[in-house]
Amino acid sequence: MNELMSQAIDLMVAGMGFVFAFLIILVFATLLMSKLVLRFGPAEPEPAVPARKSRAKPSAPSPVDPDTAEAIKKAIAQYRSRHKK
Amino acid sequence: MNELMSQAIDLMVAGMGFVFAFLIILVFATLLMSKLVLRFGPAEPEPAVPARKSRAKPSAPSPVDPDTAEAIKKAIAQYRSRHKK
Amino acid sequence: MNELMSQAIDLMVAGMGFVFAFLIILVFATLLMSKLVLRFGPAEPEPAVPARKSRAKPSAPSPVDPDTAEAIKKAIAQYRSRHKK
Amino acid sequence: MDKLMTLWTGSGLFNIEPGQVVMILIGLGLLYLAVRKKFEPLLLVPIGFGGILANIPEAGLALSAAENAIHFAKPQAMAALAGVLDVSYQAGQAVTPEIKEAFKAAYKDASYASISMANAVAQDNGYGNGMLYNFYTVVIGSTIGPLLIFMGVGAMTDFGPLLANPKTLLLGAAAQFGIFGTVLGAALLDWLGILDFTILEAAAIGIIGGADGPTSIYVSSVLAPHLIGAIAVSAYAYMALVPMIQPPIMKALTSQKERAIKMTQLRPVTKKEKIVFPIVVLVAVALFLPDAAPLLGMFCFGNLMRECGVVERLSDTAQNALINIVTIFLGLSVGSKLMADSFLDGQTLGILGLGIVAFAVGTACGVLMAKLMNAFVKEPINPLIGSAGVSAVPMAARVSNKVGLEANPQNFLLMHAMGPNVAGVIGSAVAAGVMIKLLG
Amino acid sequence: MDKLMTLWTGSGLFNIEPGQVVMILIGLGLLYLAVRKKFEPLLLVPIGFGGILANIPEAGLALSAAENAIHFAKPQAMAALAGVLDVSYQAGQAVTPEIKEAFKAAYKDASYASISMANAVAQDNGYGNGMLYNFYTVVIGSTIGPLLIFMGVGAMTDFGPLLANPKTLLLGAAAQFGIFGTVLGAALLDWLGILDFTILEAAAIGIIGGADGPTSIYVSSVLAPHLIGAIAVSAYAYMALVPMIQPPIMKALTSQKERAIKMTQLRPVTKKEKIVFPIVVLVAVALFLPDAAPLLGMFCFGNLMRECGVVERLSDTAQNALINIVTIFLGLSVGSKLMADSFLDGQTLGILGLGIVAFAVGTACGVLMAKLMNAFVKEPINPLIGSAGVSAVPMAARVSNKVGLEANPQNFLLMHAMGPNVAGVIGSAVAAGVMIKLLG
Amino acid sequence: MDKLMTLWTGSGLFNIEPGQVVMILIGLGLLYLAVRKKFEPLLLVPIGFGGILANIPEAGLALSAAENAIHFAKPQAMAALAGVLDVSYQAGQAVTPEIKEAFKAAYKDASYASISMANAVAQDNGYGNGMLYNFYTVVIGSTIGPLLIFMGVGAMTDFGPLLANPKTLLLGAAAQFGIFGTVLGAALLDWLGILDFTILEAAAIGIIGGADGPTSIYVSSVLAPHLIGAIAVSAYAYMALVPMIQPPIMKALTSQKERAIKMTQLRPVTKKEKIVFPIVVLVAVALFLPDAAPLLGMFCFGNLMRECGVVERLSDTAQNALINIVTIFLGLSVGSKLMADSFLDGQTLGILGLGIVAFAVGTACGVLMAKLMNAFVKEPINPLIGSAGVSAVPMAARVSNKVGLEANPQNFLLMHAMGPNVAGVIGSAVAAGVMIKLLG
Ligand code: NA
Ligand code: NA
Ligand code: NA
Repeated sequence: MNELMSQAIDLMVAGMGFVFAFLIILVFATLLMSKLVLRFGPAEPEPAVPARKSRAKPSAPSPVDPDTAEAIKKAIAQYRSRHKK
Repeated sequence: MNELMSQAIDLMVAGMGFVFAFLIILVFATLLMSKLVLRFGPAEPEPAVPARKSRAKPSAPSPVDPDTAEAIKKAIAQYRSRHKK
Repeated sequence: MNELMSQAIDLMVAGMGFVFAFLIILVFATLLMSKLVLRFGPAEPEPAVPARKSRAKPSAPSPVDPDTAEAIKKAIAQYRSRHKK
Repeated sequence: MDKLMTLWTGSGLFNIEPGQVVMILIGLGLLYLAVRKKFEPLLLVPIGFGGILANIPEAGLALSAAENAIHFAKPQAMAALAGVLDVSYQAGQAVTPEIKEAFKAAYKDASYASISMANAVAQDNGYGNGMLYNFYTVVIGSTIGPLLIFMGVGAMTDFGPLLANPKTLLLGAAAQFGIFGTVLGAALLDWLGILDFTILEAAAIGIIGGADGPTSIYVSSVLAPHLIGAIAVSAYAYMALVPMIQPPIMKALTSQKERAIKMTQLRPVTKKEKIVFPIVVLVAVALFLPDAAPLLGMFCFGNLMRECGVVERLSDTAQNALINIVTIFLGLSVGSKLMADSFLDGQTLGILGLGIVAFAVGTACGVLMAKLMNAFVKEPINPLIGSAGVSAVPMAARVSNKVGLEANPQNFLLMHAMGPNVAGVIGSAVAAGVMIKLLG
Repeated sequence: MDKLMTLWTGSGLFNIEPGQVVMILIGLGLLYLAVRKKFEPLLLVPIGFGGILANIPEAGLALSAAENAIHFAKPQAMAALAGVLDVSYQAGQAVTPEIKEAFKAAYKDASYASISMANAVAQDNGYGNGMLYNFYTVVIGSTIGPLLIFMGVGAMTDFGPLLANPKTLLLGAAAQFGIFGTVLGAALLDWLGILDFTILEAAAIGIIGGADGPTSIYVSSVLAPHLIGAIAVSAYAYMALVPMIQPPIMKALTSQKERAIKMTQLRPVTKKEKIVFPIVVLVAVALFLPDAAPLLGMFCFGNLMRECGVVERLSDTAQNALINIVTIFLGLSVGSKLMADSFLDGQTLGILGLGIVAFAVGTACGVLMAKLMNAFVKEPINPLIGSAGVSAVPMAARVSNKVGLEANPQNFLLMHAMGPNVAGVIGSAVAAGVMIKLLG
Repeated sequence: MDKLMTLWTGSGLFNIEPGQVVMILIGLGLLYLAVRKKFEPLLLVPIGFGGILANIPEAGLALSAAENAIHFAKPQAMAALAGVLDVSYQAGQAVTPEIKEAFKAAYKDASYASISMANAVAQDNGYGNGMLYNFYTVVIGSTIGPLLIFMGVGAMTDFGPLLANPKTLLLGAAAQFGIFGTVLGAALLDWLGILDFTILEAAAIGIIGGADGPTSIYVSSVLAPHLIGAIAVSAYAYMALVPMIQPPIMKALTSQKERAIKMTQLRPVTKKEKIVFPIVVLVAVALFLPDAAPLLGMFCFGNLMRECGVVERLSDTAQNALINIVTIFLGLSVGSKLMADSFLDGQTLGILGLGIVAFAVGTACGVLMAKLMNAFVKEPINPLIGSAGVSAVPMAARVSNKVGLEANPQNFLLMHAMGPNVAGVIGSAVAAGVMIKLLG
């Protein structure tokens, strides 16, 4: 086995060991944090807040959907023709 | 009185003197400017333009307020049910 | 004729020659490209997509034009007054 | 095994120093104030977070490449640096704490050319500039960050109320006593032997009394960069505390009757006046105080973009994308100066103490100036709007309004107080220019 | 008292020079044109404002640290600079105007390494780079600013009309005679002894005829940076004047019958053609004119982002936040070159005079080319769309449309004119590449 | 005539080398994949386009000023460079290919100070840094680009599902076997004599297994900058291929019954937990792995801005304008490393081959870890969510969901898979920190 191979094995052992150690610590830290927050925090629930999920910016705000818009246009036209503005 | 103290007093005298001098000049310059602008400018009033006041960007443009939107939806629904599109 | 003059004439001859040569090549390349794309591309037409034309950002999205908006407001008012929400 | 040892001896837990623990706690405290108490969160969130990052042991995020090399003190790198920084050190010699200190001191005093050479040498040896060090250099070291913020603030400022009543500019002048009074206070502490300050430090601390974030950062980056962390934190914290600091002072200095004075409605201001005003200010700066040109120039530029009506897209960008981007980097950069060795110091306590004095003096002088002006003008001024002259836009103006409403529920002072409020911004930028001219 | 004296002797009023007064008035004039007359306000507002800032006496906003040190001429700093710049000056020697000039000349001719060393020395002596100098270095000195604007313009450009009728590319070629004709004009002025120009200066002036802002700034920053202020102002001013400059020329060169020619409607262009077109242009540039690669590469990149449909968020940013940010800094940077000593000069008048010639020649050649093409093609071309080949997007195309409507109220030329209009952008970028290749 | 000759001998067609043709075709291929196949277009469009630009002959867009001077090899410039780079070359001596190679080699090995001096000398001789070289230096050389992307990703990440079920962090840990397994794979190829790698190169290649774009770019910019092009292309391409790579592995390692496991609905998570979580991560990083501080620090900062609710405008900017701007420049910068001489190489094929191994190993280990955990926990975990531990947010989570639905049409795994998915981001950043600590 050449040197690179042994370096790679060393790196794997140290690396995976550390990654697991770190994330296991993080599991416990997170559980502890949640427990503390839920115990001492004021009882504000607000779980139903729909978090923005996607990475992408909603490209067009479009507050009125096309169907609706079209229908509105027709309604307006009717309305105007009736009222002879 | 040590040197820093006398430097600080000097700085205060020069500084406040200058700040007042500058802002007094600015008062007169502004009054003059307003007079000139109001005399020579065309008589466009437009005072009622509501200036954007806050430092924060209006987070949602919302061209149609929620009440209206809801009412529209209902109106559209009625319209559609009548026209059987 | 001094040296600058002859340099300028040289530059004009080379420059305009090259500009025309380049753009003539581009004319033929574009015609060829269009022919290839239209022959081999799937027959998706989508010509009617209204391309954004101006260099300027449309300052206000305004999905509903002011006239329409006003008419809507009136319609809504009527609707509400009828339904006594 | 060897590698795990490297990881352990390189970990934060193994290397952390008490000062870093304290600073990380301070950073967490700033985040708490920003998030829970809404203390100027736009700046204090990045500052607090940057402060934590700067104090992560061994990460060296706020250090230059050369400083990182000195910290790790490998003999080869030290030997290479010794030549550049003119420290007597032979390759192979053991690196004692004294030698490290000698390197640090030499780096601190080195010329620009030597510093850039030392950093190049450190990079050849595998060290890099910390992320926050780079942010600081680009954003604050070049002074560009505070100036761009000021441009954005200009683009958000409506000078209408000031133009309707230009004499309120004088209230913005009077409140600047807070700045120079604080310089005097610092000198006093020095004279009494309590703390040591140079005149540059005293002036930089005084600018807290300007109650304007970017101005404070700009002035301290020019006059006393090592204090920038404490000064910025102090300025933003007290700006957030304006609703608590000002009312007692305002009430103590005014009678109920004065507080109840109703002011006549402001005249409408034309668009054209608003367009010309930033140019008038610019010309005045050009003629009388060129040293205020960067700050007030950018402020007026932003305001002109806002009002002129033909460059809306630039104005929008200055008020949104650009100012937000700069704010993120500016905050992190300021946070990078919250390192234990420069922050945990008597001076910082002095700065925090003097900062509140600055706000109090500025508030008081603004109110007193308004009372003084009432002796000369026909239409009476409600002295409560004087306190808005400290800046702290728009908080101070809201405080004036609130205290006014308490005295008289029909008394709406908000728009009247906006005049001195924005005048305070101009006033403290002028004071900044004076201090830079006389000391810079 | 002493300090007030310092303030007075350091004030603008005490130090102002006549040239600075004139330049500040010119800056105000540009702002007037931009705001009231809507002359390309997106660029002329920042340029005009930057011009005023650059001419504030003693502020040195457009000067480097070393230039500021030379301006203030303190003996200690001068002694330090003397070594770097190789000027014979002893510490303590009086600084006469001649010595100052010698320093300035030495700085102007210094190598990159010496300039950077001189600035480091000046910083050690307490001087800093002016804000506008930093902007210029980063945005224009690196050529990045105009390139990013070009990317944004690419992201805003619809090549549909050009793709529907590719032979209109030739109109965009012909209109570039405006560029090279102007070079000839500058050479003529030089030959007649009226003004002195080098070939680099003549070429940079010629690019005004390209009627494209970023291309003008890019070329002049490469070939003749000292003329960038006058060239950019001239280019943007005449672009704004296109509706006045072009119609008389267009009418003089065409008959009523020609102007009334109705063109057949353009064929629909598929999305796929629009996606492939920027790549075709890029490959053509790669094969034939690598020196146009920065300009046209960024332009095509912007256009590809626009058309490909899968990177909408990048395209949006390129068209909005990014181009706006760059426009602000680019405008201020160009303004920094409106300093009295380089702008108030016969050359500037020559540039303004030659600029209008450039537009006129370009317009005429575009129209004549269209008439020439009519001798060869079956479907007649309305020669009015030839004038749109100068670029000045979309103003020139609108002018074609307007003049066409005057001749025939049913004649809508706008979309037909958009083809040569965007072809003119490509054409002038190619011409820019040729000039940089042959002279740069 | 002379000038037309200059244009011809300077054209791409005259100078193009076979490698450049191949690389331009590869660039076009990347654009095709990005636009038609929607392979991570936000990065691959700029990378592909940058790759084409970098290979335009004679344009030198990806070269420094000194590299451009060496390419054009004019005797005067070479003589000036010879002194700086310590190459034996006399002014006037003919520039043979060997001498050019000697200059290139000397430049490659030069110290930072020499490189900066060589570039200054080249600029004095009229050469400039290529546009893409500048982008690379600022955006990647300084490591700022990937860090800002990571900040933006943090601001877009919802840790809710992870907080509801923190043990899924372990799935994110297991999947990092993909990283270290690939390092081993590279070592194996080296041992077998198929390809040569150093440990730095092997580690940089391994990070592809992290399935996270900015982390890959960051690590390879630190450990093996010459491989950054191949590594980034490989990482993004395989991320796009996740829906094809993962399902067969997932199905091979699980039974139908396991795939049909329904998981209980996640508990609601409070806003406060979401605010505190990034701070918990930051403190853990500070205590245990300072070398991950830049990456995870910026990630946590972005996430804190998102969740804290008081800096919405900063969070919006981090998620939109800022990340988009950085993405454009980052992509072009990565593309600048797709130059023929470094990319067309056996190593690149090795990187592409190892990359897919990395994804496969990571996927497998994630699934196996989930099965292992099922031996210890009460509430069973559907092993399909283990594969999401590789990162590739949100694609890998969607794959878990889709494969789950195939096994049981009522089985919605998306939210459950988001936990390991974001855990994978943290896991690979930790792995990156370890590798930089041990090798950097
Ligand atoms: Na103030
Ligand atoms: Na043109
Ligand atoms: Na990962």
